[in-house]
Amino acid sequence: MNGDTVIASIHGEPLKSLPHDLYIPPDALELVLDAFQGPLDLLLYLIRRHNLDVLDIPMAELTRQYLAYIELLQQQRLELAAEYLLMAAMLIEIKSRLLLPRPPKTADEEVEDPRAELMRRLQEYEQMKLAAQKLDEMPQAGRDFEFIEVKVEQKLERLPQVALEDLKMAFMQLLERARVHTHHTVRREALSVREQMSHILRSLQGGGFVSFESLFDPDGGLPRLIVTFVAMLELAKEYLLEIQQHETFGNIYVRLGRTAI
Amino acid sequence: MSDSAGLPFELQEKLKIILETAILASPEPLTLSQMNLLTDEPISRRELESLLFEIQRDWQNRGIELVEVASGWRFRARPHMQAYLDRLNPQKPPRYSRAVLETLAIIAYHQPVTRGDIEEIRGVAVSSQTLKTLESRGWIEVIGTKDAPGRPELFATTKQLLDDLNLRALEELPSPGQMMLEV
Amino acid sequence: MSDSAGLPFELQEKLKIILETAILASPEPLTLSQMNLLTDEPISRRELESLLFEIQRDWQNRGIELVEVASGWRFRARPHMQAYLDRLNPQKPPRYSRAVLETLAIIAYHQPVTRGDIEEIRGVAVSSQTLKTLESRGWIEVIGTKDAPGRPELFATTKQLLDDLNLRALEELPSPGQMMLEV
Repeated sequence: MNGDTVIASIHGEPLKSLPHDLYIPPDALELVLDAFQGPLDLLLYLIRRHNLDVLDIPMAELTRQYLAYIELLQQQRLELAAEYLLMAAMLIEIKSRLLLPRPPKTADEEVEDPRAELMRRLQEYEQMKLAAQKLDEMPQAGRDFEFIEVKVEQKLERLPQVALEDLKMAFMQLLERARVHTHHTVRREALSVREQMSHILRSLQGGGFVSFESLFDPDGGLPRLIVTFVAMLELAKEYLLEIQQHETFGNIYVRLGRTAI
Repeated sequence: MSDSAGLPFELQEKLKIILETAILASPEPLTLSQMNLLTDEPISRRELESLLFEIQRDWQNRGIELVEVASGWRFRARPHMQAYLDRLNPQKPPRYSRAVLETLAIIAYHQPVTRGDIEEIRGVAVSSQTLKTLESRGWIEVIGTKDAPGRPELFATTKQLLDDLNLRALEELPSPGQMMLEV
Repeated sequence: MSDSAGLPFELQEKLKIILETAILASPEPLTLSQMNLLTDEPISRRELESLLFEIQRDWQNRGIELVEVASGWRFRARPHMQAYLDRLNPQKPPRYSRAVLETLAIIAYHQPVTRGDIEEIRGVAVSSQTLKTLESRGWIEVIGTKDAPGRPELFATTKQLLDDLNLRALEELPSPGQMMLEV
């Protein structure tokens, strides 16, 4: 291998030769660059890479490979998180405990495997690592599908509603005030006459003459006829109506008073 | 007849589904040129519009409609659905001022009345805005002028008011005599 | 057979249109109790669900579908339409980093957890940025503090996460137990 060829660049530092005596295939460097999620992730990588059994880890082998990586990373002056060094110490500790002679087993006491805690953690981490991948593979709103939201037209102007109660209250307040100002009396006109007055004025809006009879609604019953007649008289009194009869017993015509047009 | 009849039926149906989905999923109105990105083969503007008209027809009896607005095509809730949508998002309904309500009450109970009549009963001036509010709501109207100096306009209430109050006739307004007893 | 068969056909059709419109127009999933506000007469939960199933059927060959998620019912574009929608909006949202995804997985499967719990499982420190990313997406939230020194905050996932993954409940997440066997 040509020592001058840059084979990789780690954090901007050119890497010109592969370190010797490492069980690291050249492509593993890319993974180093890719940055592991932490020492557990690195250990899992080594275990999977070399078909080691996560439930029966050969500690000597794993420790050697792990330390080799750490050494490589340190040679490249990569800033190592303290967790990596802590893990290295832990691996060495487990390895050395395995080398020590085991105390004789007692009948009711299981001797704990020094690797047990590490294996539990590796399993737990791997489980979450896979869970993360599965979560990422699940269809996700905004990335893999869109939610539908149909715009509602800019809100129609909301009009205030008036209830009968509101009108009644407003009028009651007026009556109250009227009672206080005794010089001013609010009389209630016969409503139906008032309404009929408005009705007649409205039906004369055209301005022309209308026959007297046509203003009456015979189907409305006698009270209605009387109310209409009274309303007409009331309007005539206020010069809002002009009533004409050209001959005795002739047709009577009605139109808006000239002032009411 | 539809102009998109030129396209094979299968393709038409497929394009309609894609267009409908894209317009529904788009937060902004979709332009015809954006829609052109959705078809694998280029299709003419006429064919595109004809597909849109067909989608419009498909939705014609639904609560949502496809409309063309200045910046493209979009779906929107039909205005008459607003009442239902409001139930999900109840807002405090706006209210009329006391001046508006009292003016309306006076016109209802004393019609036909002039502005002067209203002012006399209320004891304060009636602003033009108050009358305009009631007029534009369709609740009062001018039905003539009074034979008096200045020929003041006469106001009366409309059938619209009765409809909106759910009354058949003005007689059904609560009588103020009764109200006095309740006071 | 449909359970809403109990309702008169006319009413069924009217309610379906109102429900469809309201769900389409709602920015958030609609709950059954919100839907109850939309009917003038109260209808049973079974009738309501049966109407929703019918709407689901009406849409079965279209590009959008009615789905039930954790916080209610909503429409979504079917995932196979995404390829078309992406043509209109080629900017894909960035994928989350492994740190973010692993943190999310730990919170989802071990909730409620403290930051310390997450760090123990991952074997490395969890950056504040990672948690902030998930919080601002609305996928995790602090639901309390642990009764331990320093009273660390307890994190849990939100309904929003389930909604965004088109799930109704946490149980619908792939089981981590199954994953154990694969190890």
